[in-house]
Amino acid sequence: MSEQNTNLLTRLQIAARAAQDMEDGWLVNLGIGMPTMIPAYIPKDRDVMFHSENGLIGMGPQPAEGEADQDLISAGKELVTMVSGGAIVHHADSFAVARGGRLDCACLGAFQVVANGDLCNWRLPNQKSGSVGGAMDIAAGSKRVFAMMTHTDRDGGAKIVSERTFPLTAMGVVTRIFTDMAVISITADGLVLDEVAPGLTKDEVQAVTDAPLIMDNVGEIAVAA
Amino acid sequence: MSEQNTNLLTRLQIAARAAQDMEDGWLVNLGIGMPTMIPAYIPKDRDVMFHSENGLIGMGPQPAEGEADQDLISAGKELVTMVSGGAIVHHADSFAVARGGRLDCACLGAFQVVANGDLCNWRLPNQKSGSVGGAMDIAAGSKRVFAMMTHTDRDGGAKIVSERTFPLTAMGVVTRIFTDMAVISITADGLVLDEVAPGLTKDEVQAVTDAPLIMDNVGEIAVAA
Amino acid sequence: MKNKKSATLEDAVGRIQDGATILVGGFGQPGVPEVLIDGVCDLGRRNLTIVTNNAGTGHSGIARLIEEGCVGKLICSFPWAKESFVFKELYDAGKIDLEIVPQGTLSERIRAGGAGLGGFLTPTALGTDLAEGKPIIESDGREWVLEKALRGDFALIKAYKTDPRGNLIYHLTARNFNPVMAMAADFTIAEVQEDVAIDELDPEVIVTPGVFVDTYFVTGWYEIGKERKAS
Amino acid sequence: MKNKKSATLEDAVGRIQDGATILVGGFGQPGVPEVLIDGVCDLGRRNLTIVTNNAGTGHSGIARLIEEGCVGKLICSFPWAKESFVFKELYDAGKIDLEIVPQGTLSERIRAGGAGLGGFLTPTALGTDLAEGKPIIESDGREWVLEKALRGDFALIKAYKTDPRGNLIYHLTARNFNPVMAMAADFTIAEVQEDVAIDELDPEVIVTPGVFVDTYFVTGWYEIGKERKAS
Repeated sequence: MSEQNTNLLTRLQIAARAAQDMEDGWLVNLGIGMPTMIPAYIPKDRDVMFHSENGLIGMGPQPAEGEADQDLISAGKELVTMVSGGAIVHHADSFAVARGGRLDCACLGAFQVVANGDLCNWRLPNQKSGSVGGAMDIAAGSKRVFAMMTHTDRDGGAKIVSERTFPLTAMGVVTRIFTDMAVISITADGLVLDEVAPGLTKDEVQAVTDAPLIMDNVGEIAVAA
Repeated sequence: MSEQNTNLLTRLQIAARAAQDMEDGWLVNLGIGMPTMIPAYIPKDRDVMFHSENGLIGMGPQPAEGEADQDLISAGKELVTMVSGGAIVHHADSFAVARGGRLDCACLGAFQVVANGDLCNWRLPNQKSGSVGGAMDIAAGSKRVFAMMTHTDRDGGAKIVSERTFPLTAMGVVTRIFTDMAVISITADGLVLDEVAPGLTKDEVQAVTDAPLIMDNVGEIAVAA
Repeated sequence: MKNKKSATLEDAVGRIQDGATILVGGFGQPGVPEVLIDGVCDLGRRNLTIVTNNAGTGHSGIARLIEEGCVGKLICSFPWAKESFVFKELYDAGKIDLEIVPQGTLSERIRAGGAGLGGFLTPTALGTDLAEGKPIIESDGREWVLEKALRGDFALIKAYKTDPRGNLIYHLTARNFNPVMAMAADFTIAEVQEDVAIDELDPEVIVTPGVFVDTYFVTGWYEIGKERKAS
Repeated sequence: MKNKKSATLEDAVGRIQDGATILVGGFGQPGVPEVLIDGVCDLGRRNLTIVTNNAGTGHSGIARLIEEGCVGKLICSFPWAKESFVFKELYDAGKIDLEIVPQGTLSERIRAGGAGLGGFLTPTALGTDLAEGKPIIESDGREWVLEKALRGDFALIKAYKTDPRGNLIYHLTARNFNPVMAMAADFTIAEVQEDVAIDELDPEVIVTPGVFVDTYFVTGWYEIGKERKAS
């Protein structure tokens, strides 16, 4: 189904929706891929700082032509800039920020999210090894973890499941899921379907979600024109 | 005996003798009391840096009149100065220096030293509590621990013993003992009497030491005129 | 951009409640946030647990807080200094509890709390009274004491300069416990001598990133360890 | 005062022997001590254990060391980047061992080694493959993974400036692992862009005190990640 559905959000639209959840004053860590598209969509009246685990607090956008410094990169190894009031720390202190409760949110890509909040994003089941990087530390330490992904895999299979089948990154950490079909919160009561993409129905989302969704109060994802 | 013996070294003389053992390039931590008298006696051609556990690497002497800074103190809470090429670190990093193997020597006062190198210097047996400060960390972490003390207690009792009777500060850490009677090394073979104070005999030292001394090659402590 | 400055001392410390655990910076007198402590005294809170290296000097700072009966328990490394006579009097009267922690272990327990760790293995205190009751773990052929992380509901720290985001630098040995305590509390309150504009602090020399600081109060320079009246 | 400067690259790295464990700074390309690594390549040592975040980029730095067959084991967090094709080729051929450690755990294990600790309790990796075989400790009602400290026989680090005592400051995100690695080796070798006279570095802004640095070699500025021939 996901291959044909024209109502699916684009990656940029998913990032734009996630950006609306970034609250004023937050410190946020962004995983590679879709999460790195978030900063451009954060409402202008909100002051959100970005933490890059390689010791950069206050990461800014890519440098203008000719203004790059070879020693200033993101965790994704792209050349970046620094915002006013940023700071440089060493790696152990940077992960102290991440594990120590000062990261308000981590926005991370995911292969699979379990209804209990388990996050799987570091290794595929058929891989013998993976590049874990800082994923496990950041996922385990952040106050909130937002998972960002397509709702289904390439074969249309559910990536939001009741029983974990992928290698675990961190237990019970995901608080919200942003996909190309929906926004889903993980609560003590279970998965709550908060919003669906325009043109999709609740039942269409449930059909490709391998865990029951609470659908008492479902809105529509606001998509910019 | 210790009350009458006029051949006993003064506290300054003990410090002066210990100072001769401070090697060029060493980083040294000084406990309160007698150890703080060491720096004045270090041979001028040796570069010895002092570590103060409150985050000061490169502690210098007391400030000249009118040049004190209220924020620059030693671990003993005296106003001090800083030498060229010093650095300020926070407390956790300062103790990382101490425990992490970068302290070449700690010179500490002692109540009792056991033949196996056990150091007792933080609490008297009849006290319910003591002010441990950084003693346990520094004693446990330093490459060498030099104990500095009078050879006997006020009643003439031995402070160097075979069996520990005082509360322990750190196990098996003392490498050398400097007293008002002798210099004694703690080796795998046992206590080695290296030097005795001028006017004292090996046997006089052994008589007030409650552990056997190896006395094969005993010199005399050089005392400055 | 949010400015973390508290306009008044009460704004800075007012949310501290009875029974809170508070990390308080300082070693000897340098780095003790005396103004913030006076602010806590003025609140009249009770049964506080105070984590700090010393048991107070004379009648100011921590000594004042103890003297005014605000402190139920003190966790420190060096309680019995002669200048800590106020603490001794209340301790001898059974009015205050005491936990003695070796100084390096104390700073490391706080750092572990700040770094989101549960504890650590240390050689310090092995075989001593101060390891009694603590787990002994064997690793790499040696025995280690397992010490637990220590966090505060609040940290009261003292710094030299801040910018509006709470990025801090310190002054000489007044740095001491302050940077690790700033990391290890749910709400960190800094008193600073001076606040400067954004971009005035070089990001390379910031010791405490503002992400660890919830609010700050500007005191100006003052002579440390002077007795002050209740404000 | 002793000057810790090495006049030649060989003086700086020459004491490294076959089988040594070496901590190597850098995250991505910033902070990688490429010149020191080239010096180790030139020594032709074998069976080195390299502790570093990445598995090398292209053919320079760690990648060159791996390609020339010097490395028996790599301990890192991010082995499978596309730019680490040299490592992948040797790994697939069974010529190099790999230990994957979460990045925060890796930096903390090194810091613990530098701080003289035996290990620490972390929430990271609990319940995952990467905690397999590691002790799980319960403390304060939670489970934690006990991770061991990690030290090197040597550390190769990169800094921006040094003074004759080896006091170091760094540049932007080239800081990364370098300060913790400097603490955690028996012998720490720094490559620095520039050396300055004593007293030119403010003691308040020094990131790595010279007590952690055994020798340094001055390289000047260079473009990072360029392939260089064996010298």
